[in-house]
Amino acid sequence: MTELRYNHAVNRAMADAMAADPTVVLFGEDVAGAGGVYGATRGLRDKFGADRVRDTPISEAAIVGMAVGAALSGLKPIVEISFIDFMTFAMDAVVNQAAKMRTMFGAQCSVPMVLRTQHGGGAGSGPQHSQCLEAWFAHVPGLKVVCPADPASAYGLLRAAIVDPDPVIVIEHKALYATRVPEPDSLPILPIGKAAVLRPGRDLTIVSYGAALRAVSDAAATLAKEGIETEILDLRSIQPWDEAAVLASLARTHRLMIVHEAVEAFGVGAEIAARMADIGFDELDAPILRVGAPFMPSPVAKALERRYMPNADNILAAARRLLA
Amino acid sequence: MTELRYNHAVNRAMADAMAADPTVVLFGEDVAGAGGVYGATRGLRDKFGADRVRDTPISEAAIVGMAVGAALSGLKPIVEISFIDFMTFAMDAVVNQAAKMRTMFGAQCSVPMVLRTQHGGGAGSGPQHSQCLEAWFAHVPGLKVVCPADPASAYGLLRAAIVDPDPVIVIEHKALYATRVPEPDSLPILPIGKAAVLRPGRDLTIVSYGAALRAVSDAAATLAKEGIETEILDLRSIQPWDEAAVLASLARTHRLMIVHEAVEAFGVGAEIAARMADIGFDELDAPILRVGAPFMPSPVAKALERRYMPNADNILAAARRLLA
Amino acid sequence: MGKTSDIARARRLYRTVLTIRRAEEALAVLLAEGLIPGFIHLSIGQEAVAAGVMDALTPVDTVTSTHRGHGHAIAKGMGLDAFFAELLGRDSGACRGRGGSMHVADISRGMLGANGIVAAGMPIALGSALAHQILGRDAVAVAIFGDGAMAEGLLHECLNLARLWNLPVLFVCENNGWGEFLPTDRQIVFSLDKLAAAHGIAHVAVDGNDVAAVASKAAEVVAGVRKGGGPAILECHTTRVGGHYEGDPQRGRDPADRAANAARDPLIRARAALTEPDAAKIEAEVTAEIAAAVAFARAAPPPKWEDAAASVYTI
Amino acid sequence: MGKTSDIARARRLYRTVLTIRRAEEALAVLLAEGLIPGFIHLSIGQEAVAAGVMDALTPVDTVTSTHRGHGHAIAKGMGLDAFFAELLGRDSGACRGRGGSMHVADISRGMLGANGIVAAGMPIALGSALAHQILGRDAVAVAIFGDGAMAEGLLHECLNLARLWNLPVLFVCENNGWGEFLPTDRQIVFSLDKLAAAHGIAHVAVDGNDVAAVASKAAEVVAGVRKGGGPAILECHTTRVGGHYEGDPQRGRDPADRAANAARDPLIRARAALTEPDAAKIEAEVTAEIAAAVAFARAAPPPKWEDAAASVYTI
Ligand SMILES: Cc1ncc(C[n+]2csc(CCOP(=O)(O)OP(=O)(O)O)c2C)c(N)n1
Ligand SMILES: Cc1ncc(C[n+]2csc(CCOP(=O)(O)OP(=O)(O)O)c2C)c(N)n1
Ligand SMILES: [Mg+2]
Ligand SMILES: [Mg+2]
Repeated sequence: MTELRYNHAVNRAMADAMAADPTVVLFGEDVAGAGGVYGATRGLRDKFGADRVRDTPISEAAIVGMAVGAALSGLKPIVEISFIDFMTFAMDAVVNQAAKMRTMFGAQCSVPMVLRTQHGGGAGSGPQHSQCLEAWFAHVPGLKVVCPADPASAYGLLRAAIVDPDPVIVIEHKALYATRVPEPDSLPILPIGKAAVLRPGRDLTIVSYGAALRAVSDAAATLAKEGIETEILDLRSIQPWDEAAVLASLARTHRLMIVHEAVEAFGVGAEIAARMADIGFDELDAPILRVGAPFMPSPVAKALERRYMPNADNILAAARRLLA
Repeated sequence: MTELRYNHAVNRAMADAMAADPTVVLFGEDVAGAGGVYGATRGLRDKFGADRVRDTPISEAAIVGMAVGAALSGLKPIVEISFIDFMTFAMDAVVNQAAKMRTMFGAQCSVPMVLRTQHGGGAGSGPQHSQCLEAWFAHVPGLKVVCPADPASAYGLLRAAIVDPDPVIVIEHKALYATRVPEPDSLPILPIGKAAVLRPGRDLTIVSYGAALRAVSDAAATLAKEGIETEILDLRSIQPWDEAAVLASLARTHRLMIVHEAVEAFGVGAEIAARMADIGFDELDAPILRVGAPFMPSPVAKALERRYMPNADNILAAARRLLA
Repeated sequence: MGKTSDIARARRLYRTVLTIRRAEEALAVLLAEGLIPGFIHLSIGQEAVAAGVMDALTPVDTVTSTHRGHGHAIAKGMGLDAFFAELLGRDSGACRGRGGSMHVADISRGMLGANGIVAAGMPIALGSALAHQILGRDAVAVAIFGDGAMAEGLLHECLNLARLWNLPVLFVCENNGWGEFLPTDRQIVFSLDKLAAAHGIAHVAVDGNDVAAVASKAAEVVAGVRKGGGPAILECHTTRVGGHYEGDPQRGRDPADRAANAARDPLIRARAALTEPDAAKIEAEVTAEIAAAVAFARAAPPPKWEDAAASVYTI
Repeated sequence: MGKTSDIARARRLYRTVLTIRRAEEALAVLLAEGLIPGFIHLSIGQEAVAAGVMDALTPVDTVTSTHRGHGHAIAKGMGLDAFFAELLGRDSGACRGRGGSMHVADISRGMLGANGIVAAGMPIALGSALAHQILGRDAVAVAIFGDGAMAEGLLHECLNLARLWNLPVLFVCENNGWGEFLPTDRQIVFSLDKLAAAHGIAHVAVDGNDVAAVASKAAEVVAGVRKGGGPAILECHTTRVGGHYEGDPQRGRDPADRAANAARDPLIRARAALTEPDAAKIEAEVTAEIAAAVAFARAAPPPKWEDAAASVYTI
């Protein structure tokens, strides 16, 4: 049986987009020769040439700024920043330039660029290589943010990001690159802004995204053994996020939990909870609970990192509180 | 009657701290000769010498990184970044270095630095000079964030930030620098993490901070004429924020609104709402509402900026929904 | 170059310098009237750089500019109606009143925007140059920056990348001796020529207040870049006659410095290349054009709130 | 320097080079056993830079390092027990198991940390130098960086500031010809000597695999910085024998390059300065020390979750 690996899906999305549109180009540190730290860009230079697939120097601020200019002048650049932690050097180009240009130039232009990066822990990569910073970007008007949790989403959302006329941040997860699924019959482009129901259920809703969904599924399996049916929503897109789908699920289950790997405080879950505490208030039969990382930098020791990241135990404990 | 201006209070806090502790130093673009874009550092070089008060080149990344190193080696640096929008160049030093060092070095050291900056709109400064980005910093474990709304808080919180052993981001507001109050009898150091009840009330709670409190007060005055008593909380600190005070107020009024100038989506209000939708759920008699900027870059035209920023009208409309 | 075209060029350059000067003088009045939101940075004394450099460009060439970008926008061809309406935050402004002074942009004319962030325009120009290169356009990108921006790491990242990829980009430094409120000799320890040499990038210096000199040097350097010679730097020594922003009390500034600037006035020097009747004719025309554009902008309606959110994403 | 002190120095330097080498070889084993969280970057082939530079420093001097910082930490005096325990993520590690390989730090010995972010250590060293300067300490700060970091704007911001403020900071470049997976000649167009010259900063180059040469050049340069001569750059040409991280398949690498590196092995060259009995004695001692430290670390208990949150803020 052929399988599709997450990093190959990412690779294929870029290859298909580059084959379809000669203005799509790719650059970043070690994307051309080495094929990327996680192998997601391997072979693309051979396929599309050294003009369209380029290794850059270690200059994150310039690289991302360059993508903005390229997007203004007729290209559709994909730029890879190998760890989201390094985006700290490139925030101006994303936030003050790419995100704002369409509005601040009075809709004269779009900025069709894609910034691919990856986040997350579980690999002992330590405090400067494990962060989940998606909430920062979701707070910035003009950006779109997606977090694919599986190979098909990795393909479908990246293709959508590349054809999208506005800047999209695609956040992969280092612990997902090696995951595989049976090769799907088709790999559609997935709409940005739409969530997917991964598991239907009537007793509680868990909204999550990215690698945290694995722990959510484990917890749901345990709950199912006890006769408790969890509805799991994979948000897929963080900005815009699928408010209607979350509300619809809440209206079915009347109980809501949000789980993510990012630090809980001021994280993505806060927005979802806040929004549902407004428009979903009448549906709520219980407090809205969140499970995320505690308020500390992620530690490197395995014994600590295991506890630091959201896991089935945390989620189960929260579910029991929610159902009490 | 003598008065205290907000920018003079900021100035006095630094002067008093520098007089009390010879290891306190100040640097930033145009802080020494020009006295800062908003005059908050005027005269400090004359008082404390060119060694301790320095103009820097336009190198935000290096300046903030330098503050980290200075803090590790015995100084208590205050660094000014004149607009929070320019922090986009200095995120690594704040987020990956200052915030994490204490934890990632196993509590070998503290990083006693203060980063003073200012945020906000209302001055026609446009999309790259009006942002409110405090939610970013509040999401980063290891940082503290305060937003003083009046001259006494500007003094008290900045002094607290300077004596605090950990990195503190002090976010002033460009529209507040010229505001004045009668000179207080005393100017105490204010504890980081404590909110203040600006107006007691029994019918609804509005939590806010910074310059948005002016619109909140206006709205409360209008509501008072109708016999509706608003309890107003000035958060003062965003990270850590005074959860107990908000919960206590909610327990009195059972209705909660959060107002800030930052973009509503994924803003500070989201965390407060989310937290109260959890621990305060049983106290809620109505949805939790938020009023913040809409999801767009702030426009420069006066007609647009007026509507863009939270104002008494938005707040009143939300209050009526909350009380309906 | 023949005599006729010399004269035509002198006229053209004088017209541009004068248009920028008169436009910014008009802005000072409009600001004082309270009609302009926010603060504005005038380029009075620096107009010859904008006029001379843009004279070497075609409409398909692209430019990124700075916080002090009015002149660049006008010289790159932004219409005066759109310019003034933008400065006044009107719906018929170049950016529909969303951007204002620090964000004047006219993408259709290759003006990729003034920029409120020091140094931020440089990588954008680099990216534009990359597009020119990959798409095989006969075009160059121009990154304008101030001497204060030499302290930003971005400049250095961009020089390295530009040379490494041999991008068709011209870096234009408006060296006016100031970075905000502080002379740049108290901010920057290196000179651009030595930095350029270290990178193997051609560096040409010019009197930035002599518009003819700027235009001819720019034409030369741009031609080299256009031919595929790779990046180059044009350093224009110029004078910021006013303060950092309009209304800046200029506390720290030596009055002698201001006097010295006046003596180098690029407008007077540009005018000297013309006959009196020629100059007078241009002056009359420019005065009328500015007056008309200001009148247009004053009468232009403000943007509608209802339209605003629609522009955040492409529909 | 007299004969005895020459010999003492050669012994000292060989001991440090050897300790780093054996420590990293032990790490490779521990990694293969699955005992080390995350990835690690070994400095095999580059040890002479760490040993030689740190030999010129006092305990009050401060150092910031890179992602490849094991050798710097050991040479600056971090105890081997604390080092190995940290790499294994144990509670008795230098950073109580919170930081690991990329964050080994020993503040009490002036080792301000390895750093997972390219170039990020440089401004931290600058700030430390500022503290030395303002507090009147007889101390210098050393910023170690790799040649790949030359493309980061931060380097350039730091050079300018260091010179402008005459800070007591030494920039040490470990120029190993690689930046991650790509040769740096395909990343960087300028050389450090020319960049230094543009900034008026002294630049000294040395064979970074000759520990005696590094030590004596470093001593010379550090003395100048210490006396108030302002910043300087020491560029050490060295060899990264392995890949970017331990386990890197090194796809793009020419085998000839690896062979050439072996011929320049700093360990063999450091040993050549000693008599055989001297070298053998040091080897026996170092082997025992490493074995003891590894045993200590293997047996060391992991950190407790309950203690973890307590360290985020100072109590
Ligand atoms: C990143 C950033 N830092 C600081 C500022 C504030 N600022 C605006 S213009 C300026 C001076 C820049 O120097 P230069 O480019 O020479 O401009 P000039 O003052 O000569 O117009 C500064 C510091 C900014 N806009 N962006
Ligand atoms: C800001 C940032 N960008 C990228 C990386 C990924 N990275 C780690 S080491 C490295 C190479 C740095 O080059 P150099 O300093 O010469 O190190 P060497 O490969 O020689 O050890 C890169 C790109 C990083 N850690 N930080
Ligand atoms: Mg200047
Ligand atoms: Mg290297």
